[in-house]
Amino acid sequence: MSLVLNEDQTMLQQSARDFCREQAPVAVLRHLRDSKHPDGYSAEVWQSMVELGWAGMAIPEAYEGFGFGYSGLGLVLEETGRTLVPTPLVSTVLLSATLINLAGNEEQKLELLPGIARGDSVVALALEETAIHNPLHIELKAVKTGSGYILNGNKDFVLDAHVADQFIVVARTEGESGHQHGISLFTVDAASQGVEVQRLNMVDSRNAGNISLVDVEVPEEALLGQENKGWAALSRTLDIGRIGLAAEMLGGVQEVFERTVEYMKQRTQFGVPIGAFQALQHRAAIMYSEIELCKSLVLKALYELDRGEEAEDIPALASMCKAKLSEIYMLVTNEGVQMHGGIGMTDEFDIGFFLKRARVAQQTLGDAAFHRDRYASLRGF
Amino acid sequence: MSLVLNEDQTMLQQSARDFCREQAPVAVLRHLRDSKHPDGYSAEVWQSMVELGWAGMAIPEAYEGFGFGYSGLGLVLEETGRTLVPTPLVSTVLLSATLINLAGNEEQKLELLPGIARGDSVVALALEETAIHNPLHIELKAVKTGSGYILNGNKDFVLDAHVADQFIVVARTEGESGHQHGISLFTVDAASQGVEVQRLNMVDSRNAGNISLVDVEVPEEALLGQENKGWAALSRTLDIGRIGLAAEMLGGVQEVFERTVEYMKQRTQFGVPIGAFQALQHRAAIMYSEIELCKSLVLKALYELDRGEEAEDIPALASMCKAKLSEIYMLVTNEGVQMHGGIGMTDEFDIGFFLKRARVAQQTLGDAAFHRDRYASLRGF
Amino acid sequence: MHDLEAFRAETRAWLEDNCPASMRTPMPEDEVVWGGRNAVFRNPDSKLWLERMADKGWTTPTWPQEYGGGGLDKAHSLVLAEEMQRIAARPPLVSFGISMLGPVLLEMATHEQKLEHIPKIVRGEIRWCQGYSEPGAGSDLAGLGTKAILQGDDYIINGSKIWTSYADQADWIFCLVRTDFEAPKHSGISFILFDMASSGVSTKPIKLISGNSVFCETFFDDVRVPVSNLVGRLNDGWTIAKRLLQHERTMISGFGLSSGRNNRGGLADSLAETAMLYRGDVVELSDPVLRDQIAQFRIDSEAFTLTSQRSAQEAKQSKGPNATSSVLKNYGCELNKRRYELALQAAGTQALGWESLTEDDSDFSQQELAVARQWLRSKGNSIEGGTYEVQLNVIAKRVLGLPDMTAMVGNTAGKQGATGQNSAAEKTATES
Amino acid sequence: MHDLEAFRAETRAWLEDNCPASMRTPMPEDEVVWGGRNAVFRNPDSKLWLERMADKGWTTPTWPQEYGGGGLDKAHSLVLAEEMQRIAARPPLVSFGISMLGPVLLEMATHEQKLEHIPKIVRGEIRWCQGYSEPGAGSDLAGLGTKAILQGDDYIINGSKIWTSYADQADWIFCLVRTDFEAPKHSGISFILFDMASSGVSTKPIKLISGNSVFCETFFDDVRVPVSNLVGRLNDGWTIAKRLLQHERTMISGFGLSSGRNNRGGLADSLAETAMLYRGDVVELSDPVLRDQIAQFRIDSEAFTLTSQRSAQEAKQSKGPNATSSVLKNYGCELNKRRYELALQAAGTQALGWESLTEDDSDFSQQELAVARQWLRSKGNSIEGGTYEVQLNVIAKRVLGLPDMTAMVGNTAGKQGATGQNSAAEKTATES
Repeated sequence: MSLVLNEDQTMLQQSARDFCREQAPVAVLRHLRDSKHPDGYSAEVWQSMVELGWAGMAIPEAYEGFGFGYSGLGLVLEETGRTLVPTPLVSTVLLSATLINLAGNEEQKLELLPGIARGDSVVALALEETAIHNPLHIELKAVKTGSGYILNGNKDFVLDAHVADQFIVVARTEGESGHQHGISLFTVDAASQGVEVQRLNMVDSRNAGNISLVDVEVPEEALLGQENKGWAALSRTLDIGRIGLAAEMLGGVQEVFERTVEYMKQRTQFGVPIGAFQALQHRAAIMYSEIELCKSLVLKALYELDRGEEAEDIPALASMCKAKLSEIYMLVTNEGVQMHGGIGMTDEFDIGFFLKRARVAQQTLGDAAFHRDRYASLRGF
Repeated sequence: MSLVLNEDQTMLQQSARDFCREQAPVAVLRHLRDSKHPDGYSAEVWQSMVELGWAGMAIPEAYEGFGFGYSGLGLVLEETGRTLVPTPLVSTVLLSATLINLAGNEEQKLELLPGIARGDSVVALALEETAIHNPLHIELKAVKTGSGYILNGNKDFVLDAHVADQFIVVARTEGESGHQHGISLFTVDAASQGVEVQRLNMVDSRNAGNISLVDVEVPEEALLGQENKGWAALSRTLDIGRIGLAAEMLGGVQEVFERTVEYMKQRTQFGVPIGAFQALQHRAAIMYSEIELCKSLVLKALYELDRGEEAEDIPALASMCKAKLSEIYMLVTNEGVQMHGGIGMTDEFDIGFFLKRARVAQQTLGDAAFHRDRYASLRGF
Repeated sequence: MHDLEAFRAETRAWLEDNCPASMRTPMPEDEVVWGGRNAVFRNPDSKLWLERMADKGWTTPTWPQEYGGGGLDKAHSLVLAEEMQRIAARPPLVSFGISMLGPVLLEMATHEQKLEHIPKIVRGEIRWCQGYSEPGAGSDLAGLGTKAILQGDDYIINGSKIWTSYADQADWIFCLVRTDFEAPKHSGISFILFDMASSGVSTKPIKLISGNSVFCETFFDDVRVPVSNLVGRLNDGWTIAKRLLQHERTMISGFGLSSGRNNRGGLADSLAETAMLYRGDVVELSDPVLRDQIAQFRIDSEAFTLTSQRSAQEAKQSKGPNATSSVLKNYGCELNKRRYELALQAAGTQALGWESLTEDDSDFSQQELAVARQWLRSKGNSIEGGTYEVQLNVIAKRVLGLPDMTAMVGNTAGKQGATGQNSAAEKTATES
Repeated sequence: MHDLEAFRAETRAWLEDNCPASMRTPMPEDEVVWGGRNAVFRNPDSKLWLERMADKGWTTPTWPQEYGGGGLDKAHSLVLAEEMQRIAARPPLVSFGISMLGPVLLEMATHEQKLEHIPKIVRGEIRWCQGYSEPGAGSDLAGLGTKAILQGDDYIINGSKIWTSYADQADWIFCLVRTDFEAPKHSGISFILFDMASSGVSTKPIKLISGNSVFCETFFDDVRVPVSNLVGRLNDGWTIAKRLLQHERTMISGFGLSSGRNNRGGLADSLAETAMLYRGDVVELSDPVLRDQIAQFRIDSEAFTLTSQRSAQEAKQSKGPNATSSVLKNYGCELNKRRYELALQAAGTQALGWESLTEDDSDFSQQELAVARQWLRSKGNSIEGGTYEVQLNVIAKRVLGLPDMTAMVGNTAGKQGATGQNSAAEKTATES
């Protein structure tokens, strides 16, 4: 098992870091927010990322992807986490492409994946139905008709909802909310009759929306995978999403920490840099140690994802990553604001963007408590 | 509502402090431990306390007590917590006398309470049946016969078991473990046929023991209060016990903290007193703040106990006290050892006694988690 | 005792007659009355209520009648507070004049100064702001550089302040300025009052992460202020500043005070209820870990409230705020921060909205949005009014008597003209 | 690669033949083999196993064959470790000679010194102890006062040491002594080896709160030691001392390493199972808050194990322990402390026994008693081998490059003869 980056990975990391610093700094998010940009992300920045191959990162070559694997996608996500640039990377590449690849049949993959790899389409996963992550709580109903299905229900907090061309809707075809059996996956064109999207203005200025589906008709071919048996692919996709999100969070954690340490060296109070105060030094050292643990978890999880069939223990690793990163992103952003003092409270300064992103990322796909609970069950207690 | 001591209370506190410092310092506990004293407490020290009126502190004057109330008893417990002197104060005065007073009929009170006030008898409450506090988990059976009851079952971790003359045994006369109804209280002579006591050597060197009762016959008059309806008095007694124990813990917390701050001023490293290091200063300041909160809780709870019928919210106050003090006694003893460094790890030094006492006190009558859970239920969530 | 009971009866009757019905309802944030020349009364009853209370001096019940206050002693003012609480009466006036400047003027100003300023504070006619922090100085308050140079009977003031709360809405400012440039830094500061309408004063709001702009940068460009506006002795302003900071801390620690109660506006009214609501729970909060954390928070809140009460009782014997104000300030702020972190967990993504994009707030209710904003706002609690770190230093040094590192390893005091009080090791790490 | 596979097959076969069956079972604490002149082999198979492994040099697989070591490279030694793990073979020998002194001698001693000492370490013939800390010095190691004064070809040593682990059972000591009394404190220290049987050496065990006495006070009264026993250059002992401390930290950080696994003796094998056992739970731990805390502990433990592996992989490129050793030392110790606090919660009053008073241990089992003792013992983890606070200082200064307060506000170095390395502000607060 390797927990250090190989040469290719180091190069990818460096180029992603350079790109984000130069083309996609925090100022991009700030501008999108302040201009109340209708798309909520920059098509130009996204196009450049697509040209770098990021949209096809984890898509197999057979579907026009580049087969860099999740380790590659993770590195890219980590760098985007350092500058908070909003893109369809999480919704479309990390979640939807993964789910299509895992659950779809050959035709569906050929139809959907190349478009994602080329950056032509934004696909959003419509999962949550409550404000608290609960992937088994699925009440949106899909009823079989002669020619397909009719979908009725609501979805909350769907990433990139208002800019998506397609949705993958998690629906219930049988059984009760809370059960794995009876969950089915459908691709739904965003332009379908009966689909309504309400954009949400979230605290982190990233795209999300609520969707309502009223008597939405989809053909039989819209079923992704087998009826009632969508849970396995969905569950694996969510774990991959959690690991990818943890990679993004790791980028944010490191960025905030590095900025804070730098500030501690520059900022003078009472004639000395504040970084000379032992109480702050100890708090910084404690954060540093925690971040080292975070890095190891994310590296290990990404490594395991790319081992495919042989992968060990993905669900537990995903929960460990998301639990630990949620906890430490909260710690580091809180300390980051406090140690920056008054200036950290101003909107002009970037640190607030990370504070806000940390909490939304924490809630996305399950917070620390959710994942510790899941981890305990997975470990048999 | 008064949260400051009145003149009488201040005087009592001072005299109790003087007595404990001079007659009952930590050295008394150390000697009892090292000499493997058969009683586990010093009869001489106890006799002096009895002469000071401590045994009758909260016993009504009608039963030869002194009616100082629980505020008085709490002050005394706080001081004994500062020197860790082992006495039957908790088992006999705080718990058993209270329960007899609450549950007993006139004859029982007249028979039992004066002996306690005079320091003639040690009475132990036999409650727990598992290693985790669970007062509703009562399986010890009491079956009615023509002339009384027959008791069968085991009790764990009974304070002062092996030196007790009498036990108050919490038994089940009806219903299942977990239910309030069906709990009955019996006084059982320690010398009764079928009673066996196994002394326990606990980490804090205080008295506790396991008891087994095999076909123990008691007369009808042994029933304390009504059959099946022992819970109300027991429950209130446990709350009083928790508050009293919290007062004892508050004494220990303050003693450890004061000794640690003193050590920080004396102990020199690298040419400066360690108390000059900011990281330690902040940790000390945080402890100080927490201790201020602990004091307020204990003062308030004791004050309310003495308001009798009008008392507000005793169960919640008891749980707040026990939860908070358990948490802070753990914090302060851990920091106390760490800040004392190597010397704190030696048996020769007193700090280890407090560390050990803190954990036993935490487990006694419910730890922090138990009481936060109970508090949440009491507050309706 | 008899007197108190009579007073209670009178007060109850008077309140019954004079407190408008709408003043007995929970107060929305935008109906808080701050007073001043441009006072806004979103609810006309607020104006009536202020006037009636000010007439009796009950906006400041314990201040001397001579200057327009209520002239009540502690016991009587407590009765008034209890009677107001009984009918849930709103405070008629909220201001830095009442909570910060007034007590200090009463203690340290001349009779003429009191006569000029106190009545206007009592009646809410003048709104005050505080000119303390400066860009680059942060927690090192005494390092201030705003200059006041004597020219005839006036001082000419030049410099700038930062984190001036509501400077853009204030009428007057109480301000720390440097009047001696040679003395050690604490010994060259004076405390002065002046009109924000003076020529040369300008303000610029600072936008915060919460989206609000309660703070300003404030600039002084040759502002002319009469010498008579100086409070206390020349170059002795630091003494007044410290006294005033104690009052500020006492006020900020109040953030944590209501934690145990349910009288705050917004969704965070009860964390437990919120958490249950968003999970559809009826009897018990279904997330046992969050339930434990909320229980711990509420226990600490209740203990904090009791400690505030105890501190007040202990302070009765002495005068003014005591050493525990640092403890209470810090604990109150940390509690408030914990409260809002828990609120975010309680309501999940619904507590993470920034603005509603729908007409009926069907995406995010106003209460939900307020939680996110207040969560962000709460992060400033442990920075303003003396950082968390400064308070811990104060507790360690003044309350616990722990030694000062700087005194041990050499002292920069000489270099900076500092007294022992602001030696480097004693001080903070972050700026106000 | 081929070679490795062949080596694996050979090794597997050899182990199969030579590792006694009882050496493949979990090792009770009293069967650990420490070696030395008075070595105790509670299980006779232990002796056999030690001899067989020592013959191959496999008690120290990577040490040079020249001095009795196994002469294996990293890859081969990993194969050996894996094969031993496969059959759960016990370590044949545990000693400070292997974990601390040996690596330093190999790096810094003369050929003659290596020839004299290394083979006896490899074979477990000599048991070593460490003479570092002194009464009153604590974390300020370099403040040591034990004197070595040259007299002909010998040093005459006088002074005392404290916290000397197993000094009463050791044959030789590696010891820091002061050899220059004028130089700055770090520059006058030498590193010397001598026989504990020398005239003038005495020891006195220190009883700990856990009831154990692994540490001693050690006294030197005119102890005569040949000059040739000096390791490295005269007065350059501090360099060796620091190197050795790094090895010690790496070893102590191992405390936390097994946290995620179930291979520790005693009731704390699995916290979760323990907690379920004492509650009678079958499917899920019924205390959800304790369950959450155990989950958090185990996640941190797994992350810690991965970090140790990552650190080892990163260290491959460089040589010897790297900067993360401070991180790992601290985190490992804190994890171990957390583990035992959780164990106490898991088992309630049954984990709070001191001794059994019954013949059949019906009051407290030996495992339960071990938990209480190990809980107490764990409190020392963050004190010994460089306190928690010292490690945090090291991380802040060396890894994060944060500035040194002492350099900012004046320096005591002159007074104490300290170099920049041990300036007051950098250092700790508690003693070792």
